[in-house]
Amino acid sequence: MQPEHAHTAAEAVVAATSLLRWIPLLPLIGFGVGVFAASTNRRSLVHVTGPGSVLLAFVVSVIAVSQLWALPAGGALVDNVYTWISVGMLKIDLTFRVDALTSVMLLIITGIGFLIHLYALGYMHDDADEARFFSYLNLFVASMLVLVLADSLPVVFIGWEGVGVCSYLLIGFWYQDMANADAGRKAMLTNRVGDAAFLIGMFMLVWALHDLGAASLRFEDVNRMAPQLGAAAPHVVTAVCLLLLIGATGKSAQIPLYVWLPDAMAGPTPVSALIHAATMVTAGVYMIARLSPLYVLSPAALDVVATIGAVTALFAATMALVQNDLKKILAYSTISQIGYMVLGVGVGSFSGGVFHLMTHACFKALLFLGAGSVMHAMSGELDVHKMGGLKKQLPTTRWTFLVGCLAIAGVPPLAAFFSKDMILEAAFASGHVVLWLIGLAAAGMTAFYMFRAYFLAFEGESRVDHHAAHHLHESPSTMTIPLMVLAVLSIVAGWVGLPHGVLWGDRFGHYLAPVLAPHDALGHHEIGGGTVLLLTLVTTGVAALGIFVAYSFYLKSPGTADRLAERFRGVYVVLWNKYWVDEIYDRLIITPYVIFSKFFWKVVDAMLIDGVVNGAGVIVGKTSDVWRRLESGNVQHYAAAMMLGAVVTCGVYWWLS
Amino acid sequence: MIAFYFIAILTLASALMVVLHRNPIYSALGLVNTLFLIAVSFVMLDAELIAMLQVIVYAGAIVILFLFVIMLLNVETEVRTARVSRLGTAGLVLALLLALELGVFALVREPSSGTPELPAGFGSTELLAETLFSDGMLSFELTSLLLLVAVVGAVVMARRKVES
Amino acid sequence: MDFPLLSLIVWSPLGAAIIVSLLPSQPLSVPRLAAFGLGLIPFLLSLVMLAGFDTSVGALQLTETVPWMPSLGVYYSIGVDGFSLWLILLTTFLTPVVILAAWTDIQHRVKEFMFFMLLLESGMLGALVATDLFLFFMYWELMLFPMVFVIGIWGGPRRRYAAIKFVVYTMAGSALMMIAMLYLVLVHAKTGQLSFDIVTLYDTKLSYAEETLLFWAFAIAFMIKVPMVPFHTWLPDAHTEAPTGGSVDLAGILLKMGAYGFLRFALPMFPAAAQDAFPIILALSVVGIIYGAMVAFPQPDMKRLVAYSSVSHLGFVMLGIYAFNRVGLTGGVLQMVNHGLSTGGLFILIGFIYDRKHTRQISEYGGLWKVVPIFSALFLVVTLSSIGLPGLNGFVGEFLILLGAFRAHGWAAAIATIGVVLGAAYMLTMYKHVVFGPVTKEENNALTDLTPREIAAIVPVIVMIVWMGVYPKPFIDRIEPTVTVLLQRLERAGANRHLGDASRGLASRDGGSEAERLAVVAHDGVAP
Amino acid sequence: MNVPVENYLVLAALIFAIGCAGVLTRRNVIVILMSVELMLNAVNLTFVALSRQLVSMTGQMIVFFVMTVAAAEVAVGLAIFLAIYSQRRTVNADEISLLRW
Repeated sequence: MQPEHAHTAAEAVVAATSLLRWIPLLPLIGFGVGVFAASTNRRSLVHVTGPGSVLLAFVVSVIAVSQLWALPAGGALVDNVYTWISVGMLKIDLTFRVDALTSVMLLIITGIGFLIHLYALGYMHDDADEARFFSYLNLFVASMLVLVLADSLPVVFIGWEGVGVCSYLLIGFWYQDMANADAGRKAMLTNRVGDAAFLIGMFMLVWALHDLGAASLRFEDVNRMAPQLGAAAPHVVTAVCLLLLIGATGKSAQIPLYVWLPDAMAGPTPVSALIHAATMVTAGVYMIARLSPLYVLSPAALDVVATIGAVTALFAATMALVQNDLKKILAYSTISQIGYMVLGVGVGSFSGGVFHLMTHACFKALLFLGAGSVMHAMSGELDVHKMGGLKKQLPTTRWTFLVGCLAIAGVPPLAAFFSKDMILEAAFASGHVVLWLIGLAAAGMTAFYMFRAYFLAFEGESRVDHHAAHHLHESPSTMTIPLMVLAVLSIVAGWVGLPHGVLWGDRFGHYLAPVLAPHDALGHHEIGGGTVLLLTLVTTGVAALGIFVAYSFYLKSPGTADRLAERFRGVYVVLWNKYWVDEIYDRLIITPYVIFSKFFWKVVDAMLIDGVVNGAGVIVGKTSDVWRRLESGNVQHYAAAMMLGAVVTCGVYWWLS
Repeated sequence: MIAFYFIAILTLASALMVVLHRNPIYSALGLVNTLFLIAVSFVMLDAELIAMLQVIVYAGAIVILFLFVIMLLNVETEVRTARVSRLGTAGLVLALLLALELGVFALVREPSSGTPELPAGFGSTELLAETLFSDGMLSFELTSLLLLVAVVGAVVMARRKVES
Repeated sequence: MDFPLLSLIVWSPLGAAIIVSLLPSQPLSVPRLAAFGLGLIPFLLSLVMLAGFDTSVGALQLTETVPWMPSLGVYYSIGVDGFSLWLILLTTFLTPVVILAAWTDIQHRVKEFMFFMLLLESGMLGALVATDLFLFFMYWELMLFPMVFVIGIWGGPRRRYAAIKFVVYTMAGSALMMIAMLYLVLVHAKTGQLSFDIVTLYDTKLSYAEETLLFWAFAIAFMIKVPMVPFHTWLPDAHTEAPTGGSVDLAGILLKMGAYGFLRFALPMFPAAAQDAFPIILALSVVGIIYGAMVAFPQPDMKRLVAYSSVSHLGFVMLGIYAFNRVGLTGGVLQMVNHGLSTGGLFILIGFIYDRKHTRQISEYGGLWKVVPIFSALFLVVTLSSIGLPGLNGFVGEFLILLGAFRAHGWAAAIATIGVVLGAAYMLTMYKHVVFGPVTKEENNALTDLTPREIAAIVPVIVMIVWMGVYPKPFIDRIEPTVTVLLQRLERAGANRHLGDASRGLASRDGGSEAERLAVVAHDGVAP
Repeated sequence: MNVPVENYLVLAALIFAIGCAGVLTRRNVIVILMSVELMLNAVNLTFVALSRQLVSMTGQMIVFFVMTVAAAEVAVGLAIFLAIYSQRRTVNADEISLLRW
């Protein structure tokens, strides 16, 4: 297990090891056991292997990360497993690689993944299909690990599609409700649109590199060749970046492909926490960060990235304002928060984006699991208007949920305070003042809608209906322990990335620096400490304002919100209907598609082509109908015809000779 | 030469009798006559064995078979219908044309330079057998198979009658 | 080759067919067991062939030549190369699988069914190994008629229409091909040598007009078989009406004969005309991908849906071939095998469920996961393979095809990529309606899950699906040298030709060809 | 004995034509079959005549085969007529039209 050090000519130290393959392999084995358990009905087996395999993967990850830390900064662990595809010059190896960026993702996925698995033990305890659930979940973790461990784009794509399929299966996990199956299919298809763009981007990239004499999709090569490529074909870089961005908007639920995520809440809550909050949906951000040396070469593409991020952050936040379903609120919040991350990477603060990714994984998982705990207690009820006063019955859930809300709102010194700040600061510093303002507005809304949910659910008078109130109970410890761990993480996770000059400063950014494109690649003008302080105060103030407004609307004088909704009826209706985006997509894309499909089938295929084919047959048949009357059945007629033939033949022969 | 014309005219007359006579029995008798006369032609053409076979196989076996079936079916004299006579006209025209053509073929071409001298034993059993079992070996074997099939076929056809 | 291994592979199914036909037809297990057992022999033999296949050689291997009608220049000459190798294995692999899968599907005239399936196998194998045009044509027709009988005797309610449509379509193409074939041979005969040997015919001197006409005659015959839009409407009918075994063989192997024909005959024999035909063929491929996917979407019948998906997938294969570069061609050949496995698997599974319920209407099902979880899980894997999930076989082929095509014709590839999305749309929609949701039909609650026999039939297919997705390298390694040979031929023809617009030639269109050629040298150690 | 071969050929042609006429004009299938025999014999005569002219035994050999075939044909043909007669009570060609469309 000791990595053998191989000093390359470059400054980076790359150590070969065969340890890394076990990280995705362990959950994959868990998946295999899960399939076996599901098909032979051995449910107790997955209680061990489900969370156990992820725990082992976590342990191996920790070992790998500690080995990485033993290397000089900028080093990496590499595990070359085998050659996957090799045609001509193109060689795609299945190679795993751990560097600083991957190590962060690894720990998030296996660590938080394990906590969520643990939580699911309690949450899914009564479900008959537990074994199937855990096998899917393990497969998801394996795919996600492949995604972040991959050292080349095609291998990323394995994980990329793999997590998509697992997400599809898990959203539709309770398949007997057709709505869930529909939501799963919607997620998969929306993602596929992004994936198609991802593929085209990959093709464009590899051939562009091919022309430079290095056909490879390894990140190392891509990032090394990026400056050369940018010089040779800047428009190709922009096109590739934009195509990959479309891929990212699919996976990370950004405009215009975000529509699947709210529906994806149909899946079991641990799934929402793991896949649709902490890990999978951040894959797009990860990918952009991974290719940051490429992205910085195209300011135009980065501007698009930043704009999409900021607009999504605000857009989703507005929709979250009026939602009543707790999980839907969290879903829009997730879209909004990922919007922040995309904004972060878009304005060149790649480490900021990844930093927010990490903190978000902690507090959003916490919030989702808290919502799950509420749901568990409320017999599946998710409407915040039918809750209220739950703090008495669900003390642990309440406290941890409150921590999550404070963290996401950006209250100092909790996690998002630092990470969100870092992004907004970068947006401001890069000169995108409009985007900064948008982000600021979204931050205020975030604080508002999260506390709206908190106050409605946990504080105030109980509006729980009689039947459900009877069953109210705190969740079992397998569920509360993960909540508490995550709550602690939500508090402390931000401390690794303090603003520049405060205590130990931005250790996180420093750690990632060798992997990501340099911060000043875009020509940021440095902003002074005073400005930073001012920005921080503004952000915090806006967050506090949001919390206060929520407090006064929903706790102090309930009914204010309804009056406001009445007053601004138009706005409310638009928000309540989520800007009719689903309906617009339906009218614009799906309905025409179905109509054209049926047209091609019933008209072109059945009438036009088959009409020609069958028409040819009919013509032959009709003609034969005429000719067959020659067949009198009288043998002498045939003989006469033969004779005539003989006479004519002889005559012709005689004529000719 | 005179003998040939004599035989030829007789042959044609009996052939016409086959075709023209309404009573099938007379037709059959005409057929026997024709076949005999053709056998005579064979002899005149130095094909003794073939002539012999002609008499035995045709006159002896085939025509007897015809007569047998005619008797068995008790076929009455043929009644002509309008349809048949229309076809008959066409048939006669065709037959005449064919005869004309074939005759013209035979006559128009360069006249043959007399009859060649024949080697000793031409047309003999020995020579025919030699040809038959060298060049025609495969055909000969296949013919035997054909006869077998014909026998089986005939029996099957006849048996079906009994069943029905 | 001293030992006629290839002949043995081709003829052993015929022997098996004759043995099966001589056995008693009752009890039904006799022909079934005999056909299955004897059907394994060609598979084992073809494994031996695989072991003896020389990976480094792109030319024909294991060749055998025996005079057949030497006065006409017709020889019994056969051989195998990278194009046919995996298709041969696919054929011998699928036949026992199909026999096992059709165990209870066929209840009357079992012996005759098995006879035709084995005869069909022999015909398909013969067409794959034939290197003599005459021999190929004979096998080409030989594989048609067992299939017609399979559809016409054991098919669904509209089997006669489907069978006749299939025959007429195919024969229309065959007629064109035969005329072209004879013309080609007669042109070649001017050199004083009457030959049907394709390698000899490769070097026939043709005028450009002749070449173009002959190419299209061959191409149309193959396009019907592929099938490419608009020659595809026989396929949905044939697939839908055929019994399971027929559908699997049809989708798995017969369809590949079209694309294989392009690779073996149309492209190398008429390289210049074939390359100049690219706008039309490319357009039809892309149209086929999108059109097939769209028409598949609203289909109410599962088999019909899968049939249209074949139109779409085979469009990908043709797109890969017409990329005319190493990556695309390799992907195209690989995708043929992939499609055979995944679509074959789909038909097998649909056949299983049809066995139980006797309907293929999607609306008659729903919520099957609750009732038949093993079936549903296996169905899921095959569905995912069909939509090209990375890690399963479909992806590797699609990826290489699109990658290669993107180089040669960027827009075509970009549009074709939409087919990937649409493919997911119709497959997942079907899967959703069949497997998810509540059990809407009361009688579906009585469905039984797969029997061990059925699992034994489908699991080998799934194993191959996973294997080819996870470790496709051994497959690619054996295809690539032959692709190299074809590419060299095409490039030579493109460079030698002085007719037409030079900029449309392959060499200049594919900017990477020079580098590719160098790569060939480095890779194979042969001079271009 | 030096009759030119053309004479025989013309004779054969005439017999052949008569046979043809019989086949086409008669209703009774048995007579039709007899007419066919006439045509066969006409051909046989041609063969034998040319065999002598060309001094080749092949012609006679073929006549031998023709006779065999004729015998087989008559045997099977008459058996068929018997069968048909037992079913339809007729041996008239225009009343037997099983092949009619």
